[in-house]
Amino acid sequence: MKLELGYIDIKGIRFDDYNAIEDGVLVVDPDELVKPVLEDELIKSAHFEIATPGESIRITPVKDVIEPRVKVEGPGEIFPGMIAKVDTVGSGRTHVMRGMAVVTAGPIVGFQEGIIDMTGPGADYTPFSQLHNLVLVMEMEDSGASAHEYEKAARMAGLATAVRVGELARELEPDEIEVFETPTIAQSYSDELKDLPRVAYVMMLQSQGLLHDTYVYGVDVKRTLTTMLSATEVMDGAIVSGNCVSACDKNTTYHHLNNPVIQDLFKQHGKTLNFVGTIITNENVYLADKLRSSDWTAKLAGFLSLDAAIVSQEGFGNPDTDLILNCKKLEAQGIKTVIITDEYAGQDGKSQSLADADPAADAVVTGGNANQPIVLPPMDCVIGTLDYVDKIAGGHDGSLRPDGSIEAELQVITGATNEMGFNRLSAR
Amino acid sequence: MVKEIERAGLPVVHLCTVTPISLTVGANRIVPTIAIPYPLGNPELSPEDEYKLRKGIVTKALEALTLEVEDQTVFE
Amino acid sequence: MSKFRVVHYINQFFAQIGGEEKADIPPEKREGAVGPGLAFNKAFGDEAEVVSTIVCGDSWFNENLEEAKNTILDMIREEKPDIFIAGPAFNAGRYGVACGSITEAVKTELGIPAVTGMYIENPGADMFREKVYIIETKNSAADMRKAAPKMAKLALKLAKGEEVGASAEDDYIPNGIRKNFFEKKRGSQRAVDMLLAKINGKPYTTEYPMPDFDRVDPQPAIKDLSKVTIALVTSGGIVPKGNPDHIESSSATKFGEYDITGVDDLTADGYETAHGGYDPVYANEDADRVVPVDVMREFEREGVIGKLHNKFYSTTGNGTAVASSKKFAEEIAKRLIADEVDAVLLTST
Amino acid sequence: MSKKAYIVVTNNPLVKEQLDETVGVCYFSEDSHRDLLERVRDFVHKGYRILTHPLAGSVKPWETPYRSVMITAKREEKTDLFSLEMIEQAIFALEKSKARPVTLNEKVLADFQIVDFSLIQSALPSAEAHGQH
Repeated sequence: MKLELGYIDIKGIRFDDYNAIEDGVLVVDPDELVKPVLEDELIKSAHFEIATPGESIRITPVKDVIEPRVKVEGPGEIFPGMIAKVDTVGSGRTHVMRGMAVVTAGPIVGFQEGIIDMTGPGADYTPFSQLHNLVLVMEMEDSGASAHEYEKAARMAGLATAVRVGELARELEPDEIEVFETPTIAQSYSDELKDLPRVAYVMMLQSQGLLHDTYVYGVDVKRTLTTMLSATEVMDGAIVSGNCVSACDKNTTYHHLNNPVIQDLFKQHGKTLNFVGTIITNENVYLADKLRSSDWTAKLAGFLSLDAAIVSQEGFGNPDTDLILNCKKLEAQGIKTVIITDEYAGQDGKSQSLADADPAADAVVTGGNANQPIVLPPMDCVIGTLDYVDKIAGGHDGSLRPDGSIEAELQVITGATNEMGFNRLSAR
Repeated sequence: MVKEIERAGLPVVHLCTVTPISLTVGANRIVPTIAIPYPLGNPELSPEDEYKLRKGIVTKALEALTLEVEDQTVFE
Repeated sequence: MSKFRVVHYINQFFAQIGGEEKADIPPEKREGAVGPGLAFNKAFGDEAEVVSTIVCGDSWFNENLEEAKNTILDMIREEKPDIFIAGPAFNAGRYGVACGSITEAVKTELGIPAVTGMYIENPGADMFREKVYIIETKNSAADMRKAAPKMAKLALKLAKGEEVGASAEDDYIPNGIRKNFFEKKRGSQRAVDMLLAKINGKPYTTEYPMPDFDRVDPQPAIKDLSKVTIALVTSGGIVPKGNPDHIESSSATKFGEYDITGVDDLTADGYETAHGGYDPVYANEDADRVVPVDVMREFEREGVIGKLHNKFYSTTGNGTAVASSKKFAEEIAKRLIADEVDAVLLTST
Repeated sequence: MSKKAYIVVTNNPLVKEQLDETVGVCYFSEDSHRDLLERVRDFVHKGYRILTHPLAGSVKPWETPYRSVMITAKREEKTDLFSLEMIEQAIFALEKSKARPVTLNEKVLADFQIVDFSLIQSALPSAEAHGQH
């Protein structure tokens, strides 16, 4: 499959009474944009705010981060099976509003988490401090609906908003165009590619239940077997996050759209390696599912006649088991494997970092120790609410000090220890 | 623990229920036992039978001490 | 600002006194920098200066460990240094152990910032990496030019009270404490680089080494059981009733040594388990289910074994979390050997 | 109690309320998160196998008081090593972080119950499909 990404650089966002992109500045009419969000009867109130890099702003609790994109050529639309109808995406041309994101904020449950600081020490740890953020703040109706329904309402509101914003880029001339082409099996044996080592990317997706779900073409991943897709499908929103827990190492929808492993494998494709495929597998609660899914990972890797693979993880704790199982079974077939994870080594860095281990995992990239303590100074402006800071992962009673500063662990920060290798943070 | 004592120069027999763990911790002479909460007993047996069971396992462990091993060995 | 005062420790070889034939010289102190000290003075620039150098033969140090440490500590104390550096020892084993020992002693007993350096495979590296900062060097003295600035940089950081970075940043041998830092490339790029190295059989370093699974060679068999003393050791937490030593219920920080002279049977009245890692009912009913004193006494009476050692040792360690027990296992082994025990039955729950 | 091949060990009242009629539930209302894991470990020692990961979910174990673990209904002769390692690692993981919210209001507790219930619920279709375990 061949996909062209046309990047429209966004250098700022401002509110007005019309919608447009003018000289790289996104202009939106917040009242108009919020209307469809409010049509969902579960959403009591919603409004937009703007957060610019360097401003003294704290966004919390963050649910998802989404990059606006629009399909201008080729089958399907962005977020198939979720916002658009089901249709195979990943070919043709897609416009990307680079440098900005739609961020959804607001509580779904009482222990909601996720902080994005736009300046200060916390900003160094989240990639989203570098983006112009259009923040959709939502409050849920106290209607007795289930947490599942609230999560879905918030998820869909964010995705729909991103799609509406993305539409504004349809007719624009991109600042830069990048082309990605994935080979078929036959093409992967072409003269240019056949002598290069065959490499695949194994992407593990969180799939355990409420606030821990991922959707592929609208399908809840926990009910699927390990499967394959084209890396370009991911760029068109085939994978969507329904994940609200573990701010530091959940993969937001933004991470999926801009999957760094896929980007970096493409850079080497045809040069030092032959990027032959992307395998997606789940992280279920039920142990037999874990065994089966990792068996299938190894089996598909075998079908692809791989020489090597990179495995990325999502989340904390039991996915360590999936990660080690995947790695062990790939290595057992002689497939050279590198895994990407993060660590929970305690505040003092002395605890064992992972919940599982195996000598086969001899090539590990780490996104850092999520337990590292951090003090986030007060910000002039809070988008969302600080009500949940004492209750979020890595916070504790008294985390929120009277002056508005927060004493917590790195795990509170959205995307801080990402396990796709999105960041430069590491640990030794 | 087994490893450090053996490293210091004493032969060690590790009596343990979950032998794969014993293998990972590096024991060289391993004798499997009954259950984690009662490795050398079985509360469901009469005191006499339980003692006999224990004696059997300890005998096996002592025998293991008298046998040369080159590698990690489980004396089933 | 005045310069930091540095004391430097080196062996007879680097002091150019001689090689192995001079390894037995006792410690002596010389004014100013000697040998590699010059490289350090250069690396310290105008921030610090080697004010004196202590030279000691490697054999003398290792054969007179306590005396050597005390004598050298006294020499260092007199100089009132702000910084202590030892070596680097590169791949010299006894020199590495000496550097590690004296660096640790200076750090803990004098409270002075102290740094040493050595090759990763130097036995001193494994012994002291978790206790002191050891700059990683190559395996030969040719690396001095690169090693000295690294050691000087870290020593200055410590002297100024600045925060030490992760091992990869400040070039010390990983000390078991995970520390965050920002790499030059993002994680996915590092993963691709590592994968290419792995595919092509080139060296690469994992960012998180798995807990290590090393092995010990088996000890030879016992020829004649009837002539030997056998000790019982357990990680099942069996203790005299009331747990007099307060052994913790899991990941114990200590072990118990219990005299069983004249004890034929571990009864419910006298013994119990401190172990929190399993259902304690059965061990409390009859501790012989964990530590088989009753059976061993019978074998002793019958002459099957020479003797049951009159002490048993107990601690609590959960099956998989064994790392912490290493230290006291070494101590138990030391005592058993001192008591002329010949073999051990170790029971785990 | 049902005749299913699995049972759920829990300290979560919502799990008891929701599953008790269809699934065997061993409910321990007084257990802390750690107590519950230790209880599961005792089951493992006695020969029951764990069917769901005891660290289910990314809600950190040091935050939520609730935990539900599915185990086999039938006891086997031998201790299952896979289960044992998993439960010990889970207990170990509990101690990693000092971050520990102590004031949990009713709303937060209810939400923690819902998430824990949802996690165990996600295992039910697999457990049902599996049959005899």
